[in-house]
Amino acid sequence: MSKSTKTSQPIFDKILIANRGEIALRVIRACREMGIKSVAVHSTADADAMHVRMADESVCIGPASSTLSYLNKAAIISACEITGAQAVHPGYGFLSENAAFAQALQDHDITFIGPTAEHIRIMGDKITAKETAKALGIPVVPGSDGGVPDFETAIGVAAAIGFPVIIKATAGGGGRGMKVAKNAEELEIAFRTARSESKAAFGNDEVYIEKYLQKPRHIEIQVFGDGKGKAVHLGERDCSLQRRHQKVFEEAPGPSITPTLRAKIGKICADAVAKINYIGAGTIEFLYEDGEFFFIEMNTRLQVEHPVTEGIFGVDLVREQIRVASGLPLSFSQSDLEINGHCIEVRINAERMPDFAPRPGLVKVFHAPGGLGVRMDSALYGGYSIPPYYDSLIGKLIVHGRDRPEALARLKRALGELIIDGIETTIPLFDALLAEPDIQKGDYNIHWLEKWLETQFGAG
Amino acid sequence: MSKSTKTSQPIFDKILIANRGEIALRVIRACREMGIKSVAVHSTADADAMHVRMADESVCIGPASSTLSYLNKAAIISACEITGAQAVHPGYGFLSENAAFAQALQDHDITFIGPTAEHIRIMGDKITAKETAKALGIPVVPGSDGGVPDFETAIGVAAAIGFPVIIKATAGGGGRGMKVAKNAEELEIAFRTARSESKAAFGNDEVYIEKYLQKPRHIEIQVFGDGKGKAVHLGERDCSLQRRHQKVFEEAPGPSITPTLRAKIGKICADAVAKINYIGAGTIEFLYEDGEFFFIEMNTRLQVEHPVTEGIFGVDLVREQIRVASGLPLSFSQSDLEINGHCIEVRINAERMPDFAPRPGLVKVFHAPGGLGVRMDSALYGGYSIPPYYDSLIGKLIVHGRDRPEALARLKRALGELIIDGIETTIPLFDALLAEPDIQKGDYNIHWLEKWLETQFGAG
Amino acid sequence: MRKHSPESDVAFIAALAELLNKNDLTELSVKRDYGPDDSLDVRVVKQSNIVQMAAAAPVVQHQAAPMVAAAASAAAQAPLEDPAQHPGAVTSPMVGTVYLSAEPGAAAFVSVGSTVTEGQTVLIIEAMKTMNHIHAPRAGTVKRIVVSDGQAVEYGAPLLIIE
Amino acid sequence: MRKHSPESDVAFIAALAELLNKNDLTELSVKRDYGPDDSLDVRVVKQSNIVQMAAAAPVVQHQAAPMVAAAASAAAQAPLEDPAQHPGAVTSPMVGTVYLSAEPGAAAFVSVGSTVTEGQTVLIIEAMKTMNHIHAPRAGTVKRIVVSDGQAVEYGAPLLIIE
Repeated sequence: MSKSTKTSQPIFDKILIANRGEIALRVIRACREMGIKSVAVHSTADADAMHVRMADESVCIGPASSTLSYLNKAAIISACEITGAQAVHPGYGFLSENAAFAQALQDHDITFIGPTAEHIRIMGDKITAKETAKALGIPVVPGSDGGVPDFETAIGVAAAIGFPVIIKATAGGGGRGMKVAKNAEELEIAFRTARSESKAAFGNDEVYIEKYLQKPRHIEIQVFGDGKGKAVHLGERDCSLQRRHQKVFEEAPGPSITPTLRAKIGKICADAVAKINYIGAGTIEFLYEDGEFFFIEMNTRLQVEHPVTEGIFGVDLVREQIRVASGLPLSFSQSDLEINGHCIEVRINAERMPDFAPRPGLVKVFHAPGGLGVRMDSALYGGYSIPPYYDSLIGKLIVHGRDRPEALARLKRALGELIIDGIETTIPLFDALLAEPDIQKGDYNIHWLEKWLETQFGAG
Repeated sequence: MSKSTKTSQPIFDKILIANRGEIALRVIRACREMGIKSVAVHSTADADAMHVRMADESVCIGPASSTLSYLNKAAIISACEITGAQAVHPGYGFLSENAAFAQALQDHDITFIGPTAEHIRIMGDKITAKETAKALGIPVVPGSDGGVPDFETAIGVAAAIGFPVIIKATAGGGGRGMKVAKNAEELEIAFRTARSESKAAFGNDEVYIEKYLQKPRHIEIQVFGDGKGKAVHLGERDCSLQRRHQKVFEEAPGPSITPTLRAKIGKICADAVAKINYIGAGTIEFLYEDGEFFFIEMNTRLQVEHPVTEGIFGVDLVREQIRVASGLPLSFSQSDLEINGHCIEVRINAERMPDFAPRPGLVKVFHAPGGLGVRMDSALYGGYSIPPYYDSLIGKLIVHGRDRPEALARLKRALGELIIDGIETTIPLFDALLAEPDIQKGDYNIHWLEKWLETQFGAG
Repeated sequence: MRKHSPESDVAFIAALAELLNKNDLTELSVKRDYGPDDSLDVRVVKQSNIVQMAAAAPVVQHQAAPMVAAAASAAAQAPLEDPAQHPGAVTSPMVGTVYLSAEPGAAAFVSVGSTVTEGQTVLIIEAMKTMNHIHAPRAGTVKRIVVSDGQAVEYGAPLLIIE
Repeated sequence: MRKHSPESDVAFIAALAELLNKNDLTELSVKRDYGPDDSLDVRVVKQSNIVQMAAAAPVVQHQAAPMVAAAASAAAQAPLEDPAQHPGAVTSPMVGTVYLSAEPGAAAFVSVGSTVTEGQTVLIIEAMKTMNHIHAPRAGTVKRIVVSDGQAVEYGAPLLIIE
């Protein structure tokens, strides 16, 4: 990275952050470094929260319930009006992918730091998102494009997409009517069984066929658009280690992704968002297996795990979001973006192991790890009481190393230094994971963690 | 950086750290990441210190006085013997540049993680250091090479080295007998005055002539040798902001150093240390003015400010010290070393402003800054009582940015987050420095800080 | 006269300590007269605030630091000190701008000393270009008006006190 | 009227102190009037060590974390708990290895119950291949030998107790 970060053009004077916790702090930090005033909004339960303490101004927007506070569009817009904030950063979660909120801000002449309401809407709907992705040249899971009337058609579809395939009930759900076939012989039985099961379960025997992924990884591509037809990608993150679709450990670059693969899928994604004049940060999520990517969804916001991308590229994604939202061009081009080392993030949640039951409460002592290659993003402080009303994510520990082994060693070292006394956290989970050969080798997929938890504790 | 950090060769099992405070922690962190056990030594005053808590083992080696503890060679060697430590990392200060200690360790078959006793000895003596530097092709301050008998010789010397020059008493010191001449006319008067002043002050009128540096910067080059004739340089650090020869603010790359200059002086330094089979980390300090470098001294150890070099090159210098001390080759070659962004370190001392009086005592609350590009190296924790017996350095805040303005903005932001409650620190100094246009522009020299302090507070 | 034994005193004091802990109290004083010559005077203290001290500390740190600014600004926007704790306080149900009269130049809805009936409009809060009438939650006398005309208020900010 | 004995008062106060600790209290005051001429006034205070608590916390954090190992290992090398505080403790003036006898197989310099004179060698500490004789700082009886033969000791570690 060598481009200047200086801007001569005027940018916002004041930004309101419609969020809480570590991501609100993250945005306040970027604002402060850009010389922009920040306004925190908070519920009555968060009056003592770190984001309120760190912001230049704060406004209480409602009671503890997030429906009445952090999701309260009118209160947030009023808070902009009374403080004179010209833009709103939504963070992740809450209103970050709420098209109506983006629209309402626009109607009030307040800039939403994120994509247009239209893009949020398109990507917020599973079906239009998939159609749009397909139309933009993003690979989706190949399948029959609707019901398959008979076995002859099924054989044709399966041959076209390649085995194994999965047969699913059009009316189905919950695993019923779903059959996997590894070859043509299995397909015949599977097709008939699936149809009869579907008939029995849903009163409708229509089935469709899709490629079956056995051990896919969750690979997501970070994209960034300037809203004027230019866009770049910032490589991938491997977020396969999930429990009940909640990511717990993310890394970049992905242990299974080669530079060629990265360049190829990255270009597809960057071109796609450029084509629709996408503005700001976005993440295109894929299932990845055997060198192929299959679109899951697009998140039209900053991701929790964005720091691993920041770490390997040395860029500040929130600063970049604010820049493009204010009309400035991207501060980097694709050729500026070079990967430097390896980054891993672990999510520290206020949860009891091994059942992940939320454990809010008083943090008596908080001591962040220090030294080379360690980044801690957390809104904790000694004496802070974690309220029980919100997400249990209380911190993200991000480490950077010259390569993956160095990053893993650093993660282990940093976890040993991190002290969060008074509550139970997911720290022991990561201590245990780091002892696993599969984790050390980077050999895991989206099923790995739940299987491991089951083996270790008899519970997913 | 792309070289692998994996080592298949055996390295030390256990290292003793003959130091305290943040640098002891720094070494323990490197040990932990390399899977090496660490032994902390400590005085009775440091029983509760963080380095004792963090090490795998600890040995009390003496009473509070450092002469009887951290400088107690016999106690440290005994501590190696009773714990089975195979190597000693001396940190900086204390025994780090003590040739007798390096020798004593060698005599006891314990590896000193640093250069040979011989190299320490050569560079520890001002005169042999300068002679060695000169012989190795390192530029030194040009001058008359001894006494100048008459004005005609003086004119010749001055013409050869270029004006301005300074005339100094051979027997002198403390500024007496010192005269600056900007041109030939001034030289005549200056020469005669210096001689008569020298005669009056020291009873000896012999004077010598040197090039006079008006507003030099303190620029130091980081070198690293493998002890087998290979060496690299890791660019420069600008440490011009000093008070009473104590550095307070360091940055890399130096705002005044061009890539061409860096490559040139860097190669000279790397070649010089390669020629003498230097092993480990070393720093060659220069005064720098108008594109020219003049040798001051060489530090044969890790510097306090090494993290700014680590930041821009993405390497771990302590890991590298341990590697080469164990006989492994350097993990990087000159061509691997590419500068990435800009790094600044500020030294947080337990000192009262503006007179820098030491202020040890109880740290009631310690809260480290977090987020992107922030590194905190500190042995503080909430409830720690800083003992009055040692150095007042209690932490180093290091920030990294894509460029200097980004690093400066990040420094300001991080200083605002850092909380050390209960004692006075130098944090307000940096808040004030960051508001200075000269600091923002990088326009300072070795006199700047003392002049600024005088202007601000009427005291240097 | 039966004297109380030290054992029973200890049990009594232990019960008090437990009570203190269970109820998160910080101090408990008891004077018990068992008889003319038999009294017990107990004071049990727990310096809790260990953590609050730590918690509060970040705010008082740097004089010029942004945290103070945040705290100060929050305080300026919502004077939550006294009036909010008052049992007669009417607090703001929304974020917005207060108007004490129906239109510029018109008489204020209420002033100190006014008698109000339940449901009577006491002021207006503008939020998202909408004028929201704030009604008296109960009948009484306006003892104090905490906000001024045109002032921005956050959720929960005290507006006026009716007793 | 039976007066309370000092012994029972001490027991009472000890019970209060225990109670204070068990309940994490910081202060406890009791005034007990047993009768006209018989009253007891006790105040038990514990300097809450707010900071020590915080300070101590890092050590107790992760069960498996290295900090515990460090603490444990330090403790193992130097049992500083009781003997070091003992007024009769002889502590190690250096880091090294303790030998209780002049050479392997020889009789120990002293054993528990030995009477020693001031300056008498009580054990040897080997440091840097040198055998350092440790002398009794005063005459007395060896009450306890804290170290064992061949044990490594750090500076200040208690060696034996002479009374």
